Amino acid sequence: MSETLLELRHVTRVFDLSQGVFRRVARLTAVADVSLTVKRGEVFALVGESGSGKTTLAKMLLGLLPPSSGEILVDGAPVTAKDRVAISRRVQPIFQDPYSSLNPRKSVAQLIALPLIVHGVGNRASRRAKVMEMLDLVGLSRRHYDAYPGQLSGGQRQRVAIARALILRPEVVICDEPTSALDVSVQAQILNLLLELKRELGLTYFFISHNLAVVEHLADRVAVMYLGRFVEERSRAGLFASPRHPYTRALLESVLTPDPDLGVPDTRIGNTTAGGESGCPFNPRCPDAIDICHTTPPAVRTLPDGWATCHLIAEEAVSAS
Amino acid sequence: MTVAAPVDIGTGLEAPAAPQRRRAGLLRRSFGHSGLVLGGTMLVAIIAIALAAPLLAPHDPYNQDLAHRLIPPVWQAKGGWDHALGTDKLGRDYLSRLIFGARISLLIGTLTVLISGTIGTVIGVCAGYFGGRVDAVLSYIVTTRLALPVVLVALASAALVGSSLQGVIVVLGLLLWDRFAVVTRSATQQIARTDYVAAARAIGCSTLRILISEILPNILNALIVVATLEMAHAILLEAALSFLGLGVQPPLPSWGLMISEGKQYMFFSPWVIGIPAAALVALVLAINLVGDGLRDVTAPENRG
Amino acid sequence: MLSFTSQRLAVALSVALTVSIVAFLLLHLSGDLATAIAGPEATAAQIAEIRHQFGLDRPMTLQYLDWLWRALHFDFGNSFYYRDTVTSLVASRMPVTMTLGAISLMLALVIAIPLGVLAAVYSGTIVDRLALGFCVLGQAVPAFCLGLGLIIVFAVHLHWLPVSGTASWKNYIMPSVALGWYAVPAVMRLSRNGMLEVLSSDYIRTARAKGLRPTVVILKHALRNAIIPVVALAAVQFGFMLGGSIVIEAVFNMQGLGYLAWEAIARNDFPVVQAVVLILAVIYVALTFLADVANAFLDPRIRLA
Amino acid sequence: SKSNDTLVYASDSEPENVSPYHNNLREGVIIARNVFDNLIYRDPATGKYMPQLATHWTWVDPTTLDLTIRQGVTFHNGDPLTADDVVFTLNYVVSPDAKVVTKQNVDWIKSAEKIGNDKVRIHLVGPFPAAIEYLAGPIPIYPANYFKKVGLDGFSKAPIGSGPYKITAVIPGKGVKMEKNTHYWKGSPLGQPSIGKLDFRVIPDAETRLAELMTGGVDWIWRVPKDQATQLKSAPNITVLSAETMRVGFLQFDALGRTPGAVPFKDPRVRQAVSYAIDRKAMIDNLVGGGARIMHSACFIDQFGCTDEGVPRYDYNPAKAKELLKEAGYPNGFKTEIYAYREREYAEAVIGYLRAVGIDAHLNYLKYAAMRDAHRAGKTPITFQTWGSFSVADASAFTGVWFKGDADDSSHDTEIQTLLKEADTSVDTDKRLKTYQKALKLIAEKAYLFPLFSYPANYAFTSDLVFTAQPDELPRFYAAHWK
Amino acid sequence: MALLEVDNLAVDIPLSDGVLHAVSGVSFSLERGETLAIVGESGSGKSMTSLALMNLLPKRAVRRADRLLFDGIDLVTAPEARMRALRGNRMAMIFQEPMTSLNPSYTIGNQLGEALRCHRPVAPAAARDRAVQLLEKVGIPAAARRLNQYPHQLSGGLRQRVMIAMALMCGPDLIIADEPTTALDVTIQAQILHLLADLKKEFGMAMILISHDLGVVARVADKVAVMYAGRVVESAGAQSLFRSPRHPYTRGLLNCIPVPGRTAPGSPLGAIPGQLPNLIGPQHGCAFRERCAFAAPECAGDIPLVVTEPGHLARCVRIDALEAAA
Ligand SMILES: Nc1ncnc2c1ncn2[C@@H]1O[C@H](COP(=O)(O)OP(=O)(O)OP(=O)(O)O)[C@@H](O)[C@H]1O
Ligand SMILES: Nc1ncnc2c1ncn2[C@@H]1O[C@H](COP(=O)(O)OP(=O)(O)OP(=O)(O)O)[C@@H](O)[C@H]1O
Ligand SMILES: [Mg+2]
Ligand SMILES: [Mg+2]
Repeated sequence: MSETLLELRHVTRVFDLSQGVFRRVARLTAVADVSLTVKRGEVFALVGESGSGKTTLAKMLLGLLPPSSGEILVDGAPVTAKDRVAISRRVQPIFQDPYSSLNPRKSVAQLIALPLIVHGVGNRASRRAKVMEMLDLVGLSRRHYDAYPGQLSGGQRQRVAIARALILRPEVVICDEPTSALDVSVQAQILNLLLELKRELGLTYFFISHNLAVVEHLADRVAVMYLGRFVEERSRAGLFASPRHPYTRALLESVLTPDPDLGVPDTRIGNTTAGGESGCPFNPRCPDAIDICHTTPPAVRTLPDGWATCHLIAEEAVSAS
Repeated sequence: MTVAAPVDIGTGLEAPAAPQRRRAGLLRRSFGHSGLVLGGTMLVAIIAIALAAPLLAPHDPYNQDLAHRLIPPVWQAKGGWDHALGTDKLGRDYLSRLIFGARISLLIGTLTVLISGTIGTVIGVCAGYFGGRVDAVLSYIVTTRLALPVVLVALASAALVGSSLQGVIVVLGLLLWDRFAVVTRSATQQIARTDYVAAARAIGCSTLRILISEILPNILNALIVVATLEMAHAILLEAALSFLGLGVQPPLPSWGLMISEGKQYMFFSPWVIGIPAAALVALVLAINLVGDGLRDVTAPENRG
Repeated sequence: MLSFTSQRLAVALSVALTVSIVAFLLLHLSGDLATAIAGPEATAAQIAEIRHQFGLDRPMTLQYLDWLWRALHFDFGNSFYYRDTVTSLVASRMPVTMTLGAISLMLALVIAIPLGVLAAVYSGTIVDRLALGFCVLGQAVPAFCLGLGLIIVFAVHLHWLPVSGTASWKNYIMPSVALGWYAVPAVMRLSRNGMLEVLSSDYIRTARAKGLRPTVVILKHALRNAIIPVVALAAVQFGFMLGGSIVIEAVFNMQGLGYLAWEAIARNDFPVVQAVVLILAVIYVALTFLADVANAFLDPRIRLA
Repeated sequence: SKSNDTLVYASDSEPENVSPYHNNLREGVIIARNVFDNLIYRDPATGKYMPQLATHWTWVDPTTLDLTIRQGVTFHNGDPLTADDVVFTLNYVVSPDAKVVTKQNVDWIKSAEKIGNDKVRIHLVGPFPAAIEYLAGPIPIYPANYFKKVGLDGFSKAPIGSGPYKITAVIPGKGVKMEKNTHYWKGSPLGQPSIGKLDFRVIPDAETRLAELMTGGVDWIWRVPKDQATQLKSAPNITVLSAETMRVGFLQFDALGRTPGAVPFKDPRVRQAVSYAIDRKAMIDNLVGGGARIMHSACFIDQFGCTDEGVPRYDYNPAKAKELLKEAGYPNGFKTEIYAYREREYAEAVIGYLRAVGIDAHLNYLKYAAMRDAHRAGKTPITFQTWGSFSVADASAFTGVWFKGDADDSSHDTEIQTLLKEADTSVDTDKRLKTYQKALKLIAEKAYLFPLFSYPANYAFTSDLVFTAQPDELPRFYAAHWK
Repeated sequence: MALLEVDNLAVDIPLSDGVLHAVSGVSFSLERGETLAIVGESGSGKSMTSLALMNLLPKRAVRRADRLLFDGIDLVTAPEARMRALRGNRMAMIFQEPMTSLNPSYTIGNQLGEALRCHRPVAPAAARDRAVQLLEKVGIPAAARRLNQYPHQLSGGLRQRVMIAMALMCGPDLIIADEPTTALDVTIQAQILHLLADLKKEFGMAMILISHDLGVVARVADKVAVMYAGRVVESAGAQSLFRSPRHPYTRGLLNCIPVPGRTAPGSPLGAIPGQLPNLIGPQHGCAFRERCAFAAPECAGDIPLVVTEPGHLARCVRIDALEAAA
């Protein structure tokens, strides 16, 4: 169970922020030079602040956005945006907001059966059987077969979305913040379901979240993203035990466990991203920034269970841990 | 503990009763909306009259009788029941002309909206969905269209192609698509950003399929509202063109034409212009009420 | 702001250019120009002579460029009907239409904006319903019916106002009402909806939570934001009014642009039609451009973007 | 109004150019008669020709006319009117540069020359007995020096004549203002003007005109539709006058069959059928109103040379019409188009009658210029025309336009053309009358043109005004006065 | 005397299908300097409660209360003018949406100054000084320059700080913060909460903090009220509540969230099946009984508030059964 299923090689995505035909084009690098590998059967989690490029990355994995440069490989074979149909059989998404990810004009049955119809799988009867099977699998009652999304609660909707994502039996499911729009009680149901399905169907998850507690609960490997770059990529245990990048540390400190004895932590990081044009992108907020951080981008420091990019990680420390 | 037990999910009080409740809600809201009820009733009545015109009209609307011209309507001293609304300047039965006129006016409204709706929706949906350059080009076409003064261009085109019922419909159809385009564009933009469109793409749906089965159904409400309002607009424009002498040609009894012909008598026999004007106002009012009502009833803030 | 302005300007210019092509084609679709210019009794030789003299035997694009060049210098050629230049005809008719449009717009705004604001502030009440009812009725009554009705009541029966012409300011009252009437529903609805939207926005809740007086909340915080789309609409409406004043000018016998165009159409005097179409379109384009810039000025999100 | 001694009169159209030779509108003719003098005057009451600017005229031979020009007449700017002005005017209008709008009015003139201090000789292109009538009509005299100085453009903005009224302002799109010429020459057959100012206003919309009259905004309107005229009679302070005019309404068929809709009209039986299908009497009684007469010939009955004796008549007979259609091979009728430019209800009534015999005619209602263009291009199967003969009381002013092979002739019958040419140019009065009759008979037999009726004119004006109407459709404001 | 006393507060919203009981029978009191946190899932009536205190409820909502005393002032009967004088002055509010809660058309300075000047007769310059001082206090560097900026030129975190500064302009006695950090990133959230805690201490204000995040609540609150379906189902000191939750709903909630160190990675989380009941129409008995594993027939009857230990109240008739099972 360690073969590579998904691989990204130096993927960059740049957006042209033009607001009209004649306006000078501004550019925004949403994802910068990201490389990663996801192994079959693992849960690869991606955390990072809002706007750091997580969704953009997910869209590229889904073939919805072509990368500006770099390569995406599924099962070792490079894919392009033209292979959207082919990718869609192997990679499927679950989105953050179950309220906007289901077409309100379609019944549950139509929604779940759509991938079968699009790919021409089965006939009417077999599709119906398959939809029923999926309903059972995600824990929806067969009563909901003809219901419309408007009649379902958030948790039920997210189940429909999961059923739709799984009906073609994909290998990878890209979960883009699948529970952050939901109440904690519903979140628990969905997380349990995802874990259960992974076990039963042998799925691989690419799991995006900014909730570190959830990530710690779910993930095998974790990557931390900041302003379009990966700053640290580690095994779960390693990352949570000894975060190496200052941003990762701040993130971990910001996790608020329901513990009334502890106060509110002071993460000591700044709140502005301005001024980080040169050197390490995190330097404007970094509490520990030293001179070199303002001039030179940090190189990748390899760690036993992954890597991080920070000038402050001394080589000795690497070897020590 | 395992995955949450299926039976527990959806034991919420709401789910089972929901489908009927929701639909009933829309109907109830519709019937509770006085404007919609009033407009709808008027509109249905006018449509029924138009459809059943040959059955309802007491006389042939084209039959002239110069000896009995300008008979006043029944409520005036010299009126009589044979011509309940009197006769026009050529002695044609006014009621019959009014009834047949409903057909022409509705026909103009409907066909114009069909043409302009198709053009506008295609442009708007494409601009909204594809965005970027496509949007820039299409928006620019829309702006160009908006820059051309409708009445003037309609008049000029009518003068070029000759004024006739078909001509008026085609000219108006080719001119009135702007609102469709603007509305569908912004609606499509909103929908194109939703996750369900992204999901459909991730599933592997073709662009055409997404446009037709994901986007179109969701902008239908907006389209219907625009269509009703645009229909009223078209009917009024036809009346204005007729008034300016380049609309439907006689002896076809369009209401706009009847008004413009009745203008001659406005000082001494105001009923000649008053009757078709009242009919036109009623029709346009009905359509507007229905359009407004639909907008209110389907507006998201009013949904259950 | 500067790039915003120049971008809008570029769009405006290209739209104006397209419209000029449409206007040019309008003239050339109306039949053989040489025959039209030569008049009905001309011989084939005379027509050919005129065709050459006016350069009508040159390629279309060349003719277009030439026409455009002259149009840029306000030279639209001669009217087929009047022995006069189109430019002087148009110039003499323009003030009437502009005055009419401006007064109508003022009237419409003065009525519609307060009405819209009231309807929004008292939304769901009888005030709101009356305002909306008024609106729907406004949309249903054709402008010419209203115009004729006004004439019958105020001129013929009451003798308060003159029937037609442009002799004094009194002549503008009824036409302005009839023309402005058309814009009231749109402006009112927009200010009502804008106001409703703004009133339910988070920053209005913030303003109220500060303890501000309702009048301050409405007039300072709400109106300014609600009015932004109205500014754009007002410009657009002004353009529409100029284009739509044909009917009103015809009813009230006002010698304006629309009237000129109408008569020109009836007489196949297409150089005039062409010029009026182009001028109205350019005015519209210019207005929307100004509205965009004004909007950007009102809305710091655009101004400082 | 009387109070400010200004007669405001309104009409629907404005002449594209006030220079009388450069428009063919009735409004232009009215202005011309008030502002310019002609060489000869025709008394509308008696039809007699009287001296005006020419004190005397003699035919030297059928193509040469000598005139003596009156001394002591001045133009509005004070210049004396001399034989030079007459010679200049006549030579100018026949020159191609002048681009005179209605060519028939002048194209009989070859040239003019001064043969003495006050003597002018006109050379004709050919014999043209109606010359005197034309000189008494559409040929006003221009001031040579002034015209040469300002050119046509200047002249059309500030025209100068010698007539009872002088123009003070020409406002395109609005109208023309005139003032009494206080130095108008004594002894003019027109008499001296009485009303101080004339204000011609263009008000295209009939109802607006009516409303203006009712509110006192204007003092005089015409072309009031019959129904309104009848009802206006009951209005206080307004006088309504109805009078017959020389204008004749008629249907013209495209006997050449140049468009698909016109093909049936190649068959004379179809044209006759149409003629039988229309009840002119009912139209006159109900639609057209007092003063109108049914016409049977292709001219106005009181014109010289016009007669309906021996001319076949088509009295209302729908059965006969159907029969003829059947004979012609159209038992179920056919579809066609009818073009019209005024009195839409007359055209509609015609359509109604055609419908009754199975002919489905679609109406195209256009402005005159547009309709004329379509007609001349051969696109009009049936044209509902009217013709006022420029108030020229000679049949040639009618038939010449419609049957002599010119642009408006849609039959191109050479036999008729020959007859008319003969009639127009013959100096023998009797022969003229006979030949016209022959031609008119032929026209009616072949039903190229179906005359409907003469038009009445309905004038409505403030009761303060004393105004008499004449059949030539030329309101003479110089002869009007306040009560 | 407590700064704020709320007794039996109810908010009803008449809808076309019936009356929606958004809040019913909510009671609590708050001392100066104290922080009360209100938790509960979406739609449980948290915002309605806070808006009811400020009298900023939506137009059609109806507020009822046995007692609503703020510093001795009866808010139920206070006329609108009186309420206006309190709002923003002695009781201020911070809203959830920092992106949309500032008027886009006016500068920060204008909006901050206005908050002060509508309650105090101060010169514009003085208001400006106060604004600068507070902006610096909430951690905005180069505050003077910021005053001339428009909201859209600030990031979400900065805007939320501006909102906090605005609430502080008049030095209120009570601050109501309705989900002040929900829209923000976790690192920013930590900063803002830290700031609020510091400021509260410094100015001696009382605070009502509304959140659905148990982590946030646990870290900030002195007292906690757990709301479910418009009612307070449990209220206690923070320590007591998180140590020994009494109500089955509170327990369920605490079990739902993965807590590092306490829940094993990959293990199933506790879940509360079902969903929030419909709040429209008459409400009887315990609203949670449909989802409660311990539900018994008596849960359909009236549920009294039970004092389980001093200061710890729970609205449940099955506490004993619950304790027994644990
Ligand atoms: N289509 C697009 N055009 C232009 N910019 C875009 C586009 N999509 C995303 N961006 C920009 O790219 C950056 C990364 O966006 P992305 O949505 O990937 O972030 P994210 O990490 O998913 O954030 P969140 O947690 O808020 O979902 C943002 O600055 C965003 O504004
Ligand atoms: N304007 C309104 N009209 C009708 N119902 C409303 C309105 N506002 C809120 N509600 C209803 O009142 C109940 C309580 O809403 P409230 O906003 O107080 O919940 P909340 O606990 O703040 O939820 P959230 O965490 O989502 O903010 C909900 O059922 C909600 O649907
Ligand atoms: Mg995202
Ligand atoms: Mg809330």
